[in-house]
Amino acid sequence: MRQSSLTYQLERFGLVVVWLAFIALFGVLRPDTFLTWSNFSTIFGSEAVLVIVTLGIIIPLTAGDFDLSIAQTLTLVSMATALLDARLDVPLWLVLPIGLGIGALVGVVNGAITIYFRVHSLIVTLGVGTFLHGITLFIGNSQTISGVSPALMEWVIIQRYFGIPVAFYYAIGLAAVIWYMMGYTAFGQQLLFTGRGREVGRLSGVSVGRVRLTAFVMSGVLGALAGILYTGTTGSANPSSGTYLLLPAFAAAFLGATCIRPGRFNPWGSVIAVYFLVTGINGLSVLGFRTFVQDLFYGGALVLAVMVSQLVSGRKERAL
Amino acid sequence: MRQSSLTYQLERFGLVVVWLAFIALFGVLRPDTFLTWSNFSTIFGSEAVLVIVTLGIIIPLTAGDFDLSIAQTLTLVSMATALLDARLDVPLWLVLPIGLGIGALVGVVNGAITIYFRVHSLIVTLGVGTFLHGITLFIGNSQTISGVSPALMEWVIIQRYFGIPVAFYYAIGLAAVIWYMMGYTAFGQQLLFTGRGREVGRLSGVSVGRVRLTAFVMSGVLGALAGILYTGTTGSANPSSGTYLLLPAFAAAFLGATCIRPGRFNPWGSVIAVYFLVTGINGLSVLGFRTFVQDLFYGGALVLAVMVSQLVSGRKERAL
Amino acid sequence: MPGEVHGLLGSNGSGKSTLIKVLSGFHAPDEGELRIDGRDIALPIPLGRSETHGLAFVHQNLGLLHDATVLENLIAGDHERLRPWWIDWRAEAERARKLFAEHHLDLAPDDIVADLSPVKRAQLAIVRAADRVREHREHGAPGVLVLDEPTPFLPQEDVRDLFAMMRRLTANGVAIIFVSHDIDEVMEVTDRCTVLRDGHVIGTFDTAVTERSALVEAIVGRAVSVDRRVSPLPAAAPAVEVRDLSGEIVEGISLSVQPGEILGLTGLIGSGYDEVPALLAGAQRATAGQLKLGGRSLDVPTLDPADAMAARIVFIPADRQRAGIAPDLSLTENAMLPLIGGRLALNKRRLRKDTGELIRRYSVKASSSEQAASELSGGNQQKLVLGKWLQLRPQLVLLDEPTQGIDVGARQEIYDRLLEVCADGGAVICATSEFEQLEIIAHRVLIFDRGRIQSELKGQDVTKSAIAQACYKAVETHAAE
Amino acid sequence: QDDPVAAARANIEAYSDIPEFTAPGEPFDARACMEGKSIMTIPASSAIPFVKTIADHKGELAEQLGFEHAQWENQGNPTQWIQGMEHAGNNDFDLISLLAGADPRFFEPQVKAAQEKGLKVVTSHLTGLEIPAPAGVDANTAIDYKQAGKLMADWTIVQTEAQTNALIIVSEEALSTDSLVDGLTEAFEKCPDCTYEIVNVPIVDWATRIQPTVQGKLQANPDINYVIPIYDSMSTFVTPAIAISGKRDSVKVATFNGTPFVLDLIREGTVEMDIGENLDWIAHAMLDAEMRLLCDLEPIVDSKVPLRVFSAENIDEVGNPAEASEGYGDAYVAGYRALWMLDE
Ligand SMILES: Nc1ncnc2c1ncn2[C@@H]1O[C@H](COP(=O)(O)OP(=O)(O)OP(=O)(O)O)[C@@H](O)[C@H]1O
Ligand SMILES: Nc1ncnc2c1ncn2[C@@H]1O[C@H](COP(=O)(O)OP(=O)(O)OP(=O)(O)O)[C@@H](O)[C@H]1O
Ligand SMILES: [Mg+2]
Ligand SMILES: [Mg+2]
Repeated sequence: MRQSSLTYQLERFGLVVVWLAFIALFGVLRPDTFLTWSNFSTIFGSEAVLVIVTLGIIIPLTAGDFDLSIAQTLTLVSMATALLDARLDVPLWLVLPIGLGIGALVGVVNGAITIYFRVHSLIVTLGVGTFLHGITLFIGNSQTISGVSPALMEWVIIQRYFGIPVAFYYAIGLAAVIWYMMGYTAFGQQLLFTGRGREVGRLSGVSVGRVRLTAFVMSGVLGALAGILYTGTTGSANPSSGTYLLLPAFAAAFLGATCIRPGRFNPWGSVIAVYFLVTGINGLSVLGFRTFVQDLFYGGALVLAVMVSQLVSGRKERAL
Repeated sequence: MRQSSLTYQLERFGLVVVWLAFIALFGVLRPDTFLTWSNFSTIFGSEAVLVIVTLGIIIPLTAGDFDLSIAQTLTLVSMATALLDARLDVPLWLVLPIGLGIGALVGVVNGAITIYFRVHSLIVTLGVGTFLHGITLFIGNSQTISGVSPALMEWVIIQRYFGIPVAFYYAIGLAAVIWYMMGYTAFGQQLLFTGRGREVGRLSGVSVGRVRLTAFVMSGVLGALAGILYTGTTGSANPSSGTYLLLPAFAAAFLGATCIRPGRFNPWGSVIAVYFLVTGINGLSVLGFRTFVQDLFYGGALVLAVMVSQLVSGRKERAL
Repeated sequence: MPGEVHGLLGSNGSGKSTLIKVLSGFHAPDEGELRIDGRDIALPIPLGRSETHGLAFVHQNLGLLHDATVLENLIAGDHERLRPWWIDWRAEAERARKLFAEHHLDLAPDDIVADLSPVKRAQLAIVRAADRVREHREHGAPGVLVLDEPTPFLPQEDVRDLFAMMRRLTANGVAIIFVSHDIDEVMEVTDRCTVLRDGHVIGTFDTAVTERSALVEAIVGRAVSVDRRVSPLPAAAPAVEVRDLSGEIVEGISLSVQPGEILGLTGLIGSGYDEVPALLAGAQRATAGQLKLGGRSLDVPTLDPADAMAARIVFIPADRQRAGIAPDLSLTENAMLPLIGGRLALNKRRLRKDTGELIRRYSVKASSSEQAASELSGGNQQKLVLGKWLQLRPQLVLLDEPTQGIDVGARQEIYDRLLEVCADGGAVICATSEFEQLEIIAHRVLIFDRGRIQSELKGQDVTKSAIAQACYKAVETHAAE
Repeated sequence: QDDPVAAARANIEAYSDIPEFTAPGEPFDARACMEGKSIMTIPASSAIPFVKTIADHKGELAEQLGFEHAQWENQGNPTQWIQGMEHAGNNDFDLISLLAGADPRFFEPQVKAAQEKGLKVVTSHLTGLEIPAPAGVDANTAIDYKQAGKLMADWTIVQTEAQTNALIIVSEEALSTDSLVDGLTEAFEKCPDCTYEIVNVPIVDWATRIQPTVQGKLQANPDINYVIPIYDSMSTFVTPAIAISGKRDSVKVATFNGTPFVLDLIREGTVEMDIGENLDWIAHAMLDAEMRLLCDLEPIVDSKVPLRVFSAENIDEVGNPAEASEGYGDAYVAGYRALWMLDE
């Protein structure tokens, strides 16, 4: 029985083990500052945006599509939110749906072009992303916009439970929703077949095009949500915010696919991957290592983690 | 006969036609400045590095692998070249092979991990790239290094033929070599079979692993070469130079795959795609548009070009 | 032995393809030795080196790259002749045209393989291997041609051509290994044959002095009857009526099936019989046609697979690897996809349990319902696909080559299932090129020619020879025109 | 008096020599009053040598003065700044110094949170003198960016005999840009025959957009004789654009920041002039202002960090390869020691 075998469990939770090992290591080196609840609440709270971006990209990835535009969706929505709220004084209850609507629209555009014209999603979302960047620069006049209303910040990072900003719980809640969606709904299965057995899915009545479109819309909406949270976290919007998140999000998505549900993009794996990588960076910062060490760690940990995971699973050939 | 049909020719040269249309448009608007030989020599001379990076990524792409580390290979080699040349006074004839050797080594590492551990190349090269960035920051002490010997610059951008810096001819020469390699050698065929039907490739006696490894080494060496040219172009090396070339290079590679040899990554297509996008940026700049318009153009042109190409080909389902 | 055609037989998963892949260097064997032309060859053979020993292959899945051109495929792996640093495409194209002309094939070097019909693809793969063997012989190697089930894609006439070609080659001293599930073919063309079961050699037989039934018994491990298994049905109102169906090849055909009936569709490859199930299932767009089923009337051109499923029509496609199963996904996921519809809360345990039952009921050899489908052998994958669809209790079952690459034992199980559907009052339409299969299970057979129904055989008239005659009569009529 | 060239030349000459030390405020006993206090410096990016060097030097000074100083290593990612802010808040620091570009507008809520915990948050080397402290920080120690802008303009006016035709490249999202642009435009207003064009390239787009933009502009306007990238790190992308356009003889580069590699480019002749600041001096000045704030002394706005114009004439004074803190004399070291009463 494969499911209960030790190797399989080791494979599933290998990354968690390595994560705990890192925490132990940093903890031994700096017990006073690293191993504090406040430090962990900082780590958990500040990377909620990255978690949501990662959750956003795994949905189209599961359906076999790349969404490189999500970072620019985030930036655009962040900018739009800040402008509407701080400059035009639009009430928040209106700003939020507008923001999410922008995200959904981007998803529709990505999906429509990719599916109708049958173009590789990589190039479509790359192009759309660059276009959105142009729009962001245009509407924000290339400036950083601050002065966002405190209510938004209140509901993103000021409000805390167990010392952790509420944004973290949003991210975890979303992960739970997506986990449920992927594992326990027919749509999740359709997503999977769209990515891994498109023809089989189609013949079984799955409307492949609609599923892919929906996946793009979901990633667009999640990108928009991340943008709103970004604005709430920083109290501002700047035209480059999302740029930093794209590669880390892909790294976390692929790393996350080596654990919990090995061989598949999965939300809990993504969450763990994000926090694994972030814990390392944070620990190195706390220990005062120079920044290049952060890069060495990040790159090295990423590669080593997947290598070890593959070794554990017996170097199995995987679709990803 | 498909090869000679009008649609097929239109599909092959569609991007060239659009490019010429753009030139005509800009030319009509600013005949005095845009339609000058000096402007074109500027356009041709300026993007040699991007062309070479694009040529570098299409080789592993043809074999079915992503090389995201090429940008960081470029940066590392650029930094190493500048340091060896400007700080350690190593003679150029020694610096160049060292630089290319670094590139080859990176390729071997990427290939070995991807193939032996059967990890998706995306995550391997992402990790390796980040690691290389750490090394670059370390060896360069996070500084920009200038003071590169004039001989290098002489042989990259100062020397001109027909008014175009010699770097352009290097890029074109490389495109020709890769075109020959892909189209007229057994290795080129093996590359194709490896990428499009790994199983089929193995059945027809292709040593898939070796081909993929070789492809990674080639992209590493091309990345290194781009790094050396980058140093020669700017007369300096900075720790973030390559980062920004990655997405444009992927855009050009995928856009290039819609022309000349539609449906396949191909060197002349890549060259045309790079210069098509650059011409637009240059034209907008000559016309005095603000920079965000460049982003709008870049993203818009990319998406429109592939859409049109697909329309011409009757929206054929393509592997890419 | 030089000049011998050696058959390799065995049930699904018995190790025929695996043996062949060892020969080609694709797999490394655990142990064993290989002798070609009296010389010991070190195993494993490095990839791409099997040619130097004079081997050439037609693999079970043909080993063609669909994205590439005919010419690119033709020269793929031709390491001996091609210069690695200069491929002269013009000369190669010329050579290819000559080769195709020699074998009377209608192939152009520039065609994309994906645009070819399955027959042409098989022809390409075979001609490629034959060419390679000839080359080896020119270099003094003995030449061994290995054909792993080359015939399922080929129409009867091309099978003849193939056999003729095989004889030409053996006359020149080429040894041939021929894998097939079709015992008649084996009886016809081989000199000796070896039967594998579970990776072991059961025995080697001299074909000329061996009874057909003995072979079957060796393959399956028990005696299997190939008798006709259906009895005539009393006339009844049709359960399914198709009117004026047109697709890419078929043109305005009408047919009907009564409850409990198995209707066979056949013809020569390219005659369009295999298009009908895909059109009726909405898997492929029809240009015209009406379908009447259980009192409802459906417009076929607007039908998509979901509508077909809603009307309790199921379709089992021929292309198992691409359209039948998703190899990466688990058995549960594969089997339960049609059942879950648009549900928002899946009961995983229940789905697993149902899959377990399905596996048992259809005797799929699997270790767990959470296994990846790719880990099953082809025959077991097919049983899983059948189970997946039949659990919907369909009114109409559409089959396209349901037993392609399936061994004799497993075939019988599949027939059993189809007969169960009939017993429940369902209707079955089965498109196949295997006449024997029709003889066993079809109540009625429609023979297609050039997109139209050319003749019909019923009841006791449904025999292998009658079907073959009907098929070739059509060809002769055209030839006479 | 109406001769723009003479006025400009006078201004340039005033900033061409080794600068003198001007005390920013009254002397105080730094060692005593900083006893037990701690400062966290969050640099804009530890990967930018300019900022990293200042932060390192601050650390060294703090060690001499005997109090705790930490820097939050980061790569310029706002999320990391936020983590640094929270880390400081959680670990009993007394003051957070946002150094040279860690823009507090990117994380106002965290600033507020830290202040509520009793920390002081200051921005150092972020804005020009005339810009108020952003995002509610406690203090803002500024640099005379406006003067730097004027100096760049004046340099070109002198070199071209008041016939400047300049392409100015800015990044509007940086807070210091406004002051620099003000300085530039003010200076050019005094020169009737000078023309200029300002092009905005956001920082994220430097590597991809500066080169083609400059090339396009040089084609569109062949009379351009100066390119002024207001931050000298832009010159990496400006100089190849000029070379490729074949205008290395007619188009010169004047810029600001004194980054060592650009000073090296002056020696090579690729860049004509760079206005520099002494990083070690900045470190002293910023720390001085921060200590004063913690010791409840009069806050400092003008750090009195001097600018110096570097050109081929005085480039030998910065070392080869250039060092960030060379070429400014060392009067300030003694000056600050006296100011902090370290020599008693
Ligand atoms: N990677 C694997 N690990 C373990 N068992 C495997 C693996 N792949 C296949 N098998 C098992 O080997 C058996 C035969 O598989 P294979 O696909 O070779 O069969 P086959 O001879 O082609 O049969 P068929 O005619 O049904 O296609 C199956 O029972 C399958 O479960
Ligand atoms: N990679 C593998 N690892 C382990 N077992 C395998 C592997 N590949 C195939 N097998 C097993 O080897 C057995 C022989 O398979 P093979 O494909 O040779 O059968 P076959 O006789 O060709 O059947 P068919 O008639 O269906 O083609 C199968 O049972 C299969 O499960
Ligand atoms: Mg087989
Ligand atoms: Mg098989």
